Amino acid sequence: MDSELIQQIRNQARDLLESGTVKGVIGYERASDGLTARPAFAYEPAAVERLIFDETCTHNLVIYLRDKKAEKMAIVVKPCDSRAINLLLNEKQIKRETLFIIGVTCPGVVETSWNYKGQTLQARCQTCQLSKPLVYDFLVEREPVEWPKAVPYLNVQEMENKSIAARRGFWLEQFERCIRCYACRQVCPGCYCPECFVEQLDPLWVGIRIAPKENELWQIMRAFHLAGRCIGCDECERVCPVAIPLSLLNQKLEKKVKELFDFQAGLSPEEQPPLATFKKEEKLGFEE
Amino acid sequence: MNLYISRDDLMRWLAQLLRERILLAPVRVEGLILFQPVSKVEEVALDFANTTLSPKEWFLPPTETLFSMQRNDGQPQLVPSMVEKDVVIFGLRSCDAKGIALMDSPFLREPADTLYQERRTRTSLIGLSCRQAQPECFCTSVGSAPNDSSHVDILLTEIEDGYIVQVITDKGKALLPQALVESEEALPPPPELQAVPTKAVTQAVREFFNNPYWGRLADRCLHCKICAYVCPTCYCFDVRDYFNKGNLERVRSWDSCQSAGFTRIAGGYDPRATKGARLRQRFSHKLLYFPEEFHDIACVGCGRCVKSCPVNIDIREVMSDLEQLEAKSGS
Amino acid sequence: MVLENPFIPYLATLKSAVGLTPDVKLLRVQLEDPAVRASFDYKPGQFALLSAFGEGEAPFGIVSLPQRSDGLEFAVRRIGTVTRALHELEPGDVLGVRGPFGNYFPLEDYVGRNMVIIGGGIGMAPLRPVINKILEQRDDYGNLLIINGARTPQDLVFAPEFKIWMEAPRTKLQLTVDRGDESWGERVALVPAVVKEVAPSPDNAIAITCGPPIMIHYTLAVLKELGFKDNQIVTTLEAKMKCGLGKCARCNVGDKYVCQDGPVFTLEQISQFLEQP
Amino acid sequence: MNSGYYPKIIGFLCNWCSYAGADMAGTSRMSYEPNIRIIRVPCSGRVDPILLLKCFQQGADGVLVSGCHPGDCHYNEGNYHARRKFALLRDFLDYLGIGKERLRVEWCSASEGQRFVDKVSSFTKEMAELGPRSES
Repeated sequence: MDSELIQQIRNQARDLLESGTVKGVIGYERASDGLTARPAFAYEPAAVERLIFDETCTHNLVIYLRDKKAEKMAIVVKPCDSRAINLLLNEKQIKRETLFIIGVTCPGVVETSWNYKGQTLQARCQTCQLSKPLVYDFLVEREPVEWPKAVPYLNVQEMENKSIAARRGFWLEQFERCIRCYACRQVCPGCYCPECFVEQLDPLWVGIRIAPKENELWQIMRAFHLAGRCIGCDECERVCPVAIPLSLLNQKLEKKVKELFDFQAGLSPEEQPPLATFKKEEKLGFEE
Repeated sequence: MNLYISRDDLMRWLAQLLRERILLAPVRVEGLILFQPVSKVEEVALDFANTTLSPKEWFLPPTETLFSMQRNDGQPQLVPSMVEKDVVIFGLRSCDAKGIALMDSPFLREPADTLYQERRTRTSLIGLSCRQAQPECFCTSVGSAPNDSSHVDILLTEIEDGYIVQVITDKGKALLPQALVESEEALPPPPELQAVPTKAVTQAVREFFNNPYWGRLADRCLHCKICAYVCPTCYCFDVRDYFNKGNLERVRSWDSCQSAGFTRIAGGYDPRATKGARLRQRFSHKLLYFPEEFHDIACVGCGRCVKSCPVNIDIREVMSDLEQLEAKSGS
Repeated sequence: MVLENPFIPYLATLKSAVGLTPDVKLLRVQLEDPAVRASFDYKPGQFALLSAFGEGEAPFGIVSLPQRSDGLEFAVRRIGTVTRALHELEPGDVLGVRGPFGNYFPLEDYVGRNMVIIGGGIGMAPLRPVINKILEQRDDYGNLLIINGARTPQDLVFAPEFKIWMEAPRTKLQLTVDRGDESWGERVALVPAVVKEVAPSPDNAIAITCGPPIMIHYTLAVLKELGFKDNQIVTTLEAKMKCGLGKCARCNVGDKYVCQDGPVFTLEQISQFLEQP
Repeated sequence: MNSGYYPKIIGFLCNWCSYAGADMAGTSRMSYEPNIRIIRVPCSGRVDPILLLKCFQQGADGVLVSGCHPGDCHYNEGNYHARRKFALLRDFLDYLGIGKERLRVEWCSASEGQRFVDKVSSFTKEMAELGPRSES
């Protein structure tokens, strides 16, 4: 754990709370396993002493902003998480002026779950191109960490190269395991609809059955609603209790969006998302 | 005196059981351990801590048809679903067996939930004592033990090259293979577990029901349903009608008090609209309402929710926080 | 032994469907099995789960009285998917009934008391059998004051019965709406304000109220102001409900199940709930 | 058609062009395979992907979305949006093993009755050759 970095976060958080600049600070604290991190909310200056930052800080805290729209909050943001801030600014879900962003340069996050801290960096970190957050009010300075970058989308290509029957079999098997706990949705910064289509009763799109066909409809639409919006934090896959490789869906769409529209979500708070715009001259493979 | 079965004989016994009935046993799937129907004994995992999902899904399935509507000469008739086959669940941990016993309280009380009751009657439980405790385990703090035999029909305890077999019920006796030898071997001591304070939690939930604690705890809660769906004792459900190839079916599926709109009535009013109130409901049901109604708290210490909560809402921590609140207010 | 699956409703036939307001219909339902019909006994305040096959089930107070009505009556407001399906049924169509469920208004205990009945909108539904029961045994009770409010004059659910209620001995009916029209000659005011204005005496009285949550909230405050004690105020709770059997845990309000412990509670009981409904 | 297999095809047709095109085909007594069930929509841009997936879930073998030629949208840009959406969705369906062929997107104006007939016939033929979806 980098104690100087943590001290910078705590000092900044304390200043913000003491001066009344923000109502609370959203950061990380030690989890009950004494080993990994969990999201933390500090409302009093004394509470900032709980805040930490290390390579187990996997959570994308930006999701919590949707519950805290009424008051100004400070939030600890990794480079990848900052894309979620841009996404939500772009989609007018949060206001920049009610945010104080404590940006951290990131050493990469390791594979982690309760009481488990792995040695290897998460897949998303291995291909991450951001060295510091895209947007911040205060940047926690530290020595930049470099690591060899992996080629992105290798696992997507591997899936693409399988036969259509193999792909079908693979996905049916994955979707069959889904228990519809909706953790993938709840943890997603892009999923903020007040009423999700999957729970809508009128019209009834999916229904309550926890069964292969319904699960498939849910998972396909969940991924597709994030097409051109997914910022690649992979949190959906991390939280899935039945190990469905959800990123493999999201990344496929991300890859295609990049190919077709040269767009990656969350890089700018202004650029029009690809499915909200068009080019008259493009054909996209359809005959005219 | 206890009985003994060698590992090879155990496999032969399981093979025999699976010829006669559905055998559900821990199976490895994509890095998970799940109770699944096995077709060959080789699929059965013997070295596992506990299953990812609890065995409740075989008594209260994620989705089941309660009844369907058929037409006889145009006259509608409601036909209840039936349980087709006898089932043996092998490899049940004591905590999960207690979970089933706890589910019995609401489901078997009058009027009994007939599908649940039928499954319960037709299922035999072969338990497997834990020789090792996991960091998330705390069954001994909530009235069970790694080698608790109270809620299974047969309990196996692994020793060096085989298992000590304790036959608990007549139902268990009926399952036994013939070739079992008596054993002088003493039962190994159960593993030691961490203690979680639970003495005052029921009282504390009542006393601190309106404490800001719940709202603060809910700050980081995602309000997904993982904790409820992996829990051996959570049993909330939803009911809707479906058409299956033109036939009407009334279906029930798992649901959880954590989802938004769980209590929202037609017209939009929701008596439990805040996140804090929803999270409090989870713990008050387990730690206060259930024990008040059925004596025991509705937690068996399996630690699944502890392990799988993506934001580390840890019921052990909640219980000690409550005990601390209680201790502070008492002093 | 064949066990009776408690999720299977009795089959019933819709005998008639009469529009009471633009979005409320009075459904008269007859259970198909004569034996079940004979044994289906219920009291004012109890409810049943109606099945619109193809959509699902929802709870409704039974608005008829067992002795008086040929069949069971339900006042159903079209507000969700099940109620819409129930509204679409035509006489002769099949539906399902499970019940009766829950407790009831202990009218026997109120003998000799002055009765104040306060209902708003579709909240009048569970109060109708109470009023009719009191009128049926008029001598057993003291004065009867009915305060009935709705959004507009067209939304007053039991308008065809107002004449009977008004003309009954020692009975007063006070009507109010949120928005009147040209033909409306009665009050334009919110229910709690009318309660305050009419100011029924709490002496030897019981107040029974039902309506939208916000109306109940303010009505209770007014009743307390008027001197009604918590044990003189009775209400019936609406809750989302799936099984009616105390199993699905959806109608849990604190440690109470609305489907089993309720739906009828005194304010004294409710104020002791951990969680406020 | 081979061995009596009739693929189930759902067609979402834009009210302003393809639906009229289909109508024209009908009134001009042009004949085409009867496998298609037509759903009239106000614009190809209105066709939410969930409608298509719902069709597949309920056992459709193929889904056709037919709208106005790019540039001719009654609402100016509905079909431009549809084009982006379905380009992505088709590729995704392929990835999921459902197959991109099973979602056909065509542009067809009100006067192009023959074009509509040709497209439906070729799509039906293609679906028949592909055979039923294994799980439906």
